[in-house]
Amino acid sequence: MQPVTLTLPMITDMELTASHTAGALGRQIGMASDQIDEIKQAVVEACINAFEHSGAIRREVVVQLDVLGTDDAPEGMRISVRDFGTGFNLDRARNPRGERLVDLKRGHGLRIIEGLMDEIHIESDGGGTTVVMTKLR
Amino acid sequence: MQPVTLTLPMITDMELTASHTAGALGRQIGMASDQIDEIKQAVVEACINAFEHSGAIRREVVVQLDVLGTDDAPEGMRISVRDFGTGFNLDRARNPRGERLVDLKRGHGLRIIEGLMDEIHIESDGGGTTVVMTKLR
Amino acid sequence: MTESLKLTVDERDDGLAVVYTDGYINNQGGEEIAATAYRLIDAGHRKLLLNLAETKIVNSIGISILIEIIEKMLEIDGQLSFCCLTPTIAKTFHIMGLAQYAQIHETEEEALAALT
Amino acid sequence: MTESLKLTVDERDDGLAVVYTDGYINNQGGEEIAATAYRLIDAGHRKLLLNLAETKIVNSIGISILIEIIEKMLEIDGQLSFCCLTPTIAKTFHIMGLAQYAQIHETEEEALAALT
Ligand SMILES: Nc1ncnc2c1ncn2[C@@H]1O[C@H](COP(=O)(O)OP(=O)(O)O)[C@@H](O)[C@H]1O
Ligand SMILES: Nc1ncnc2c1ncn2[C@@H]1O[C@H](COP(=O)(O)OP(=O)(O)O)[C@@H](O)[C@H]1O
Repeated sequence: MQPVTLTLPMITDMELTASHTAGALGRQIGMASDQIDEIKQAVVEACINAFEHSGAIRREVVVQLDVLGTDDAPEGMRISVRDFGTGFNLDRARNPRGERLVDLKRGHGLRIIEGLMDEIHIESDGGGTTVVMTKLR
Repeated sequence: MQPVTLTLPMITDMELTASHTAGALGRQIGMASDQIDEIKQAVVEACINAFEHSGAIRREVVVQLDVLGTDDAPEGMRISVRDFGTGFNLDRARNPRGERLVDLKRGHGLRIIEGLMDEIHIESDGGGTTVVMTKLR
Repeated sequence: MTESLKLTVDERDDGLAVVYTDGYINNQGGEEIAATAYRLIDAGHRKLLLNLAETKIVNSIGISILIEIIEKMLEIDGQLSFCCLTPTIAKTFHIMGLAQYAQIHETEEEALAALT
Repeated sequence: MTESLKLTVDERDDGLAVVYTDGYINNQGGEEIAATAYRLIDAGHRKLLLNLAETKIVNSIGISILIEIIEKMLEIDGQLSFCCLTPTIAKTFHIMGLAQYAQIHETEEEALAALT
């Protein structure tokens, strides 16, 4: 299957467009519905991170969805979410947070993606950030 | 606002991705909810026409959504749905249908789009079909 | 999404049944409604009401399948009515010419009053 | 889509109220739930149950706002519980550390039994 590419403005609900698309693709390749829900949730988090944190002047993200394996034997899905922001320092972002309730309020997006997907890979520099997430069937 | 571009495979539910995206864009520019619903319905019809009738080997559509007017004073939305199929003869497609109930079963997509949108423009040749639909606020 | 259509059936007295749809009526959704309608017809129902309150979007392929149910109903001297359409779905039904062959009511009460 | 969140409130005896969510809990949805919770607290309720059965997706910003309700509840010696989460939302709550501060139950009965 050809890759699906979405160029989406950073506006309310656009993360759902990306998420729904991932869901439809997951159903198409016969993924289990819990797996599909996990992908949908991870895509939402990756998009809102870009919307919230990228600091991008170019207010859009490019989401690409690829089916891994062949059309006859799909093995999973890879999704990348790219923004054109200022990037960030991964090590700082991953610093352990405090354990008080008030500390729980932010710093979740990346951990949710890690927890729900099989693999996450991030590239970030002054030209922007790309989060690549993979889930196998 | 930059145009939104979706490159979508012709698979189940992908018309909803396009439709949801149009809905989110319509909300963003403050269109009335009935107008948004009409756009969403028209987009579904344009997509399934491409899925069903295009005869395309390249099984994808490119949907582009543009806000008309300026960001501060949006005037409406223009949506184009492009396929890479064999095209069709517009005059034949528009032939009046019979009035028996059994005749009502097909031949609705374009009329629904015409009925729900303010403007529809179709270009079709051997390289494919592009349906351009406009709705003003 | 397909996030499939959910159907709930309420079989009432006098051969009347109400079918509630929840979700997108596409090809597959239309087939599911048709299968349910034929099952109800086989069970002796002659008056069907489709309540579309929880359906926000349809497509013309799905609705074409509903036209087949109307045909079947005309054949057996039964009746299929619709209620609780969104304004856009109501417009779509009118554009498709459905309004000539099936009653479309705003509310369920209105539809039931007309059916019984 | 936002296709906004719908909330239904069921105020019961003993200072207990159940809030049913239907739809996406994003920023705005979280704010709406918080506003409803604070209104219920002002009305004297000290036990709140959030039933998320009809919520299929959330985002971490929306859920962060729910954490503020938990804080408020701890302050006033009240209790906020959750029930009927999809497996993915349950996982997300655990990843976010919510499970330490709020009870999460599979069914509404179970949650009510634990609250009363
Ligand atoms: N796309 C991005 N562009 C720039 N910075 C980002 C991006 N995604 C995450 N970050 C940085 O990493 C931090 C941690 O992100 P995350 O785990 O998602 O937590 P949060 O809940 O704060 O969004 C953010 O606070 C931000 O500084
Ligand atoms: N994207 C397309 N590519 C090729 N042919 C098309 C396309 N869209 C419409 N057509 C042709 O126009 C006819 C009328 O289309 P439409 O009004 O949508 O009715 P239908 O309900 O049959 O889809 C179709 O039967 C088909 O022959």
